[in-house]
Amino acid sequence: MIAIHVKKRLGAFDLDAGFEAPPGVIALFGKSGSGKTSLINAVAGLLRPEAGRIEVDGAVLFDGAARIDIPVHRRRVGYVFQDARLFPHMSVAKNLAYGGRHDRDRVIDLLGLDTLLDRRPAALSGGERQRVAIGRALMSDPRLLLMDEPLSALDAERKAEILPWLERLRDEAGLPILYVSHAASEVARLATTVVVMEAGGVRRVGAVAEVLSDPAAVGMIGAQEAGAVVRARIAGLDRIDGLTELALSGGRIVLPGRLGQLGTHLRLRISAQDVILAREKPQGLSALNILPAEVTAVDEGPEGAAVGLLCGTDRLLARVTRRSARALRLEPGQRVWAIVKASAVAPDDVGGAV
Amino acid sequence: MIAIHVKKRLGAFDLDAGFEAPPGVIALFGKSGSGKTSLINAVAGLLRPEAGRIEVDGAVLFDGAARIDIPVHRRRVGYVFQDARLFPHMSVAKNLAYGGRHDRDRVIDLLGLDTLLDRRPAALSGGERQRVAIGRALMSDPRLLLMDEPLSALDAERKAEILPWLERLRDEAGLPILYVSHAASEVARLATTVVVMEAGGVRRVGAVAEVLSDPAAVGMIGAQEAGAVVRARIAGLDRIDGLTELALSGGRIVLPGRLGQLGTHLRLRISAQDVILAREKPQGLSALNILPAEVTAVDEGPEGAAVGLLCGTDRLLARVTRRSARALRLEPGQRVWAIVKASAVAPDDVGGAV
Amino acid sequence: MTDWLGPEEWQAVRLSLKVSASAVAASLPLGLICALALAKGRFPGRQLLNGLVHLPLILPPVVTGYLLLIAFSRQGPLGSLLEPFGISFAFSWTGAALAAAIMAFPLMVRPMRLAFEAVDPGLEAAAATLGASRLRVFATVTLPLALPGVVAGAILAFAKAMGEFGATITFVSNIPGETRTIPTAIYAFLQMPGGEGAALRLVAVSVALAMGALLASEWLSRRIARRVAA
Amino acid sequence: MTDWLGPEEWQAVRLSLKVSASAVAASLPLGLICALALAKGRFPGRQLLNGLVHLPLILPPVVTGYLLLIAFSRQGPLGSLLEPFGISFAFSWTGAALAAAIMAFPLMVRPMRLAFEAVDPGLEAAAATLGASRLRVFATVTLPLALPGVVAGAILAFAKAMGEFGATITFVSNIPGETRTIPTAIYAFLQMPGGEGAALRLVAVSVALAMGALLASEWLSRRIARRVAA
Amino acid sequence: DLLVFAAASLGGPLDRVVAAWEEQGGAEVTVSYAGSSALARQIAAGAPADIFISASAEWMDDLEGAALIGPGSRRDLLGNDLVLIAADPQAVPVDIGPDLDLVTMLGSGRLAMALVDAVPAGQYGRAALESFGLWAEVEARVAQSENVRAALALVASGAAPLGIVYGTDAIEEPRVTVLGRFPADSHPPIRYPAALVADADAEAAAFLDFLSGAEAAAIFEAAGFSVPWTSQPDEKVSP
Ligand SMILES: Nc1ncnc2c1ncn2[C@@H]1O[C@H](COP(=O)(O)OP(=O)(O)OP(=O)(O)O)[C@@H](O)[C@H]1O
Ligand SMILES: Nc1ncnc2c1ncn2[C@@H]1O[C@H](COP(=O)(O)OP(=O)(O)OP(=O)(O)O)[C@@H](O)[C@H]1O
Ligand code: MOO
Ligand SMILES: [Mg+2]
Ligand SMILES: [Mg+2]
Repeated sequence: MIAIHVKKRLGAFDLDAGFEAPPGVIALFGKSGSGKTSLINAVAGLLRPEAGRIEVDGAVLFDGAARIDIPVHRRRVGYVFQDARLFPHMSVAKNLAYGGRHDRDRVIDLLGLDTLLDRRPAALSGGERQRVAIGRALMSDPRLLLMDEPLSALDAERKAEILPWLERLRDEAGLPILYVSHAASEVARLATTVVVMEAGGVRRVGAVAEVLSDPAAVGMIGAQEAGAVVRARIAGLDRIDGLTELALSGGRIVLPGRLGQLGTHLRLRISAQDVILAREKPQGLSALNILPAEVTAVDEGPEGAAVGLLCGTDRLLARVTRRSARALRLEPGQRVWAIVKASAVAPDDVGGAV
Repeated sequence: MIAIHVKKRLGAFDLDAGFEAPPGVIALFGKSGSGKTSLINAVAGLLRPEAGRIEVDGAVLFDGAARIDIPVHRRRVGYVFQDARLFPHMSVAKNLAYGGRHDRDRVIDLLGLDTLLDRRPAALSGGERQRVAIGRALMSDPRLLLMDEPLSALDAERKAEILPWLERLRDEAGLPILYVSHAASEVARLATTVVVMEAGGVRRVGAVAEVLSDPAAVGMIGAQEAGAVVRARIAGLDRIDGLTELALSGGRIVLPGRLGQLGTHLRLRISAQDVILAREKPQGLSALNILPAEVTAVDEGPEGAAVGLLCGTDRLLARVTRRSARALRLEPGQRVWAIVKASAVAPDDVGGAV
Repeated sequence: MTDWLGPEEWQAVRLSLKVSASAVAASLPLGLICALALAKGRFPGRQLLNGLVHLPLILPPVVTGYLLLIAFSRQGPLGSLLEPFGISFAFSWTGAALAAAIMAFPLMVRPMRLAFEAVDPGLEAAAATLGASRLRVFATVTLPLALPGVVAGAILAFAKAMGEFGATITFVSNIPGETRTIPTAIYAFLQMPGGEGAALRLVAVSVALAMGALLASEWLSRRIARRVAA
Repeated sequence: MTDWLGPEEWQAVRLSLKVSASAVAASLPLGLICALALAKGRFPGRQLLNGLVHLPLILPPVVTGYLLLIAFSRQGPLGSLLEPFGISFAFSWTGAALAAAIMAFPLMVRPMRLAFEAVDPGLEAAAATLGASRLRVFATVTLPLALPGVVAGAILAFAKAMGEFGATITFVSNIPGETRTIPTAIYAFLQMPGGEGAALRLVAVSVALAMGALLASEWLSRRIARRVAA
Repeated sequence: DLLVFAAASLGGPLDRVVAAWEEQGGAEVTVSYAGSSALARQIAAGAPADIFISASAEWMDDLEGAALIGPGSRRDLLGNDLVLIAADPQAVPVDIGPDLDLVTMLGSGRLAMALVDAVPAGQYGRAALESFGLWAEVEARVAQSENVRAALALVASGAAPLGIVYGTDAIEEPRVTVLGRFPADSHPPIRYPAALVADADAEAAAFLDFLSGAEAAAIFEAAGFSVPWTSQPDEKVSP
């Protein structure tokens, strides 16, 4: 359990944010300047709140009323800063080992750091620097990981390599992560809980599946980024075509790639733009994934309609034009076919809460 | 015309890159550490090549053989650095005006800087800093803009506001831009030319439409990011539903939002994952955009097949599973229906080369 | 206060302030140039310049004074050079300022140099891409960011100039109203039987003045630092 | 070289090196503490400490020597405190080192302080989040990053110690082999008509030694700076 | 206006003589006090001094050799004597002669003197000790100061138990006890020669004469100086 409540005035900016969340990855989502960095600075102990309480897994890091304020170096938070903050006078190897050598070889391997070990930070590219910073935080064996837009300087391929590892950290090591990101796809893959911030306050808190599949939240998250997250079981593997068949509560879909062991569970992000709706079951499509669903809500915005769907017990989200919404007579209770081109898919373990 | 050829040894890293490109936005694409920053540093004059030649619109900025090396401050390059590099001792207003006051009010308005003008950089958030850095470079009225991952620290909404402005700069002001990005969607929207870098060298150069719609380039660009770029004319506006009807060379499609004036031309990125293929024309779909096309190439990879399509005179790209490819008997010459859920769409002017 | 310091002592106090302030003001441009050259320059003879700048620190002050005396006497190499222009440092307060400036020079240059070295070259590069010439980069980025160090150097030099004695008395003697600064006056008192009381009074004044300067510099640097970093 | 310097002069050279090196080595820990306290500390009396550290720079050296003499004489406040422990600085090379250390102290502290102030607090914060205690942050981040300034301060202090004269001779007098450093020897030669030649030979030795130290410090700082920044 | 370069140890009484001169309507006199060596070098470098009063004959000889002083204007203005002083107020006076057991008296302490090679007071003291054959045994025990006032301070502060200084120095320092006076013949006569600087004018000559006059003599004697010329008035020379 993570419970954070902080009050702090910064110039004209008022940080007054509070939320509670189960362990896992807590995604901090919000516009530039909404107070995300300030909030995790308070958790790290780098910003002293005027009042409030910060508790992580039973350990009280700060309590204004009880005058508890654990010093930074005893908080055991691994912090990946928005600017990498590598020690310029140490080699990459020394930087990595500064906070400890926890899981060293795996971290180096995962982040592709082996050829960089002897270099100084000044001789690294922007992305290389950020990878070293991530490795350094991981190797310090923290009880809480704070990540401030850690992947934005990385290329897609490297991102795709690192995300599963973060997922494993969350699930296997049970490491809680406070994660700032502007990319909903990252959030959807990683987050257990989503915290939406605005102007220093918390505007919305909830489980990732709930927040991301809520048509009313599309405005907050951004139309391009909206999309539901569902849980699926691996029901079949097609070795010849390299496909994985997944069982959702409302039907089966097939995705490219071998996504895991038969019988294990996955988390699946289905972007709202990747869902096409039909009144009649379509035939002969390249998309093999056609699920029956019921419309639960239609939220019309200036650029289209966000449609909430119930598919079995899973909530999905679709974005359609207003013309389509009318043509298909979309309204709550209406039964439709959802055609899915699933894009970002993250293997997730059985234990992982969705 | 921009012609860049540089050779420079940096420790164990060998930069030896060259390309020529028409004016417009040249996107530098490549993995972390491939030499993108080093290359634009050479263009800015911050890194002196051992040999080579750099020419921008007829002005020779560097010529190793002719011993020409224009000093940085006379090159008139606006550089948005990967780290913002704001002057810490100046207010935001002073930072902005440092290089000039070109188009000041519009820049401030566009970037949402008006409330920040009196602040010091230390009191800015990461995204705010980057916005100020962009504004500062724009206001110096450069003849060439260098942007090193300028938008990665920004939230989706702000990105969506800034991209059209950069497009306008490119088109109205004819300002050439060298743009480093990891996001293919940004590249697709902005770029005229795509330069793919790898290990210090240029692996591929070409017009954006050509590189992005080439099935063989999917591996270089990343499966998630691949997608074609086409040119379209606004053929109809639906004020009631907020839709725009676009005429492509191969048919008409409808997109949400009012995208411009009737008769003007747009650039349209159609992500490979947003294209669904069918043998028969589907009926009753929420996706209203169904185009006839001919398969030109099928490039099978481990996780699926990249399918090149010719739709009218436009090249499209689709990603399908290998099973679908077989089920639909996709092979060059085969006629199919392409169902399009266009996502990132950028208004583009008639004059803009695609 | 006027009671316990005689008119001659007040004269020494005023003169010391004038000499020290002039010494710092006059040597500041050269100090900045030297500090900048040492911090950023890559030229042959850099080490020599560095050594030269530090020489007054290493030499016993009396030796420096002696060398100045030889160099600036009417027949001396510099004295004869300057004489046609009517410039003479000999036995005047300007000479005292020259001696103080030279003695304080290394103390002025070191902190400035360190401050210049600490300025992020990335910011200077950014300024250059915005069209700023070298001079403008220096005036608007390098210098302001190094200002705490520059102020520190100037005040340190002022404090040293206020206390300089050996070189001054050797070069321009101890002439009341002209070259008799506080330290030379203290020296004269200490040489006189029973002069300790007067000497201690002047020490107190000297300490008060220099502490005032230091406090002012602290306050200034902190203001500047806040402007620069916060 | 042995021809043109007599055995007594060689003795002075060796002694000067010993005194200056000891002065710097012994005052280094206190210098670091003071610099750190002035750079990062926020405590009452900070300004007072700052003033105290600078005092030797402001006072004419002879006055500092007098004050040391009074403080460390057997009846003096510090002398009587130390006497039971058998510690005495009077007329010994340790006294010369004490005088040199005090005179050089402000020069040691200033550059160190500036260097500590220039260390990015963001890096220190990063070290703390990695579990480093204050002490470890200092030893592994702050100090290494400030090392060019620390070395600069130490070498500057060494150079000053090599040239210190007024306070030393006043405090511990001039005893050949014990407290007769190079500057005292130079002073003695300059007091005698015709002694200039011998004085200048010693000046040359003194300059050579201190320049050597400066060059070494430059080389060292550049090595360190390369380690730190490149 | 007159500029006088005078040895620093003349400070107090010379100021009083100047005051007396100005009271009588003499031209304004400015005195620059410093070490004799520094002053002599400055005069050699062309300092605008009118009169030089040195604490040692050597430096005056030097200037005279270089023809930098007014011919015939040199005179021995003042004399002084050497005393042995002690820090201990209870110390009993001793006989100063070859039997003086300085080593025993010093115990583990040092004998404070001015620089024995360079500063006049130290040179005189060393000559005196040599004349008694004492120098060899005390040489290693001598703490040499930059100037004689610093040697006095060493004794006054208790840092050194004994010291050799001028009689004029001992007079005004209550913390030291005079143990005895060195016989005048144990060292070269202690003289403060004065002279006009080469191109000084008549006004300077007048002041030099005033310095050598009875009124000045009274002031100097009150400060403990001897006035050697009072016994040889005809050696006075006017330019
Ligand atoms: N001074 C240097 N010495 C040695 N190697 C260097 C130096 N500067 C850069 N490099 C190396 O050159 C390569 C290219 O660096 P560059 O910063 O140009 O990459 P990049 O393409 O901008 O990467 P990123 O997307 O991560 O910012 C990197 O591998 C980097 O480690
Ligand atoms: N010291 C300060 N003084 C005044 N305002 C401050 C200070 N520090 C931060 N702010 C303001 O507080 C707000 C929140 O900043 P914060 O860095 O927490 O934002 P953020 O959500 O991390 O934004 P980004 O996504 O751009 O990094 C910003 O508007 C910023 O300008
Ligand atoms: O050390 Mo000095 O002797 O006069 O300044
Ligand atoms: Mg932030
Ligand atoms: Mg880069």
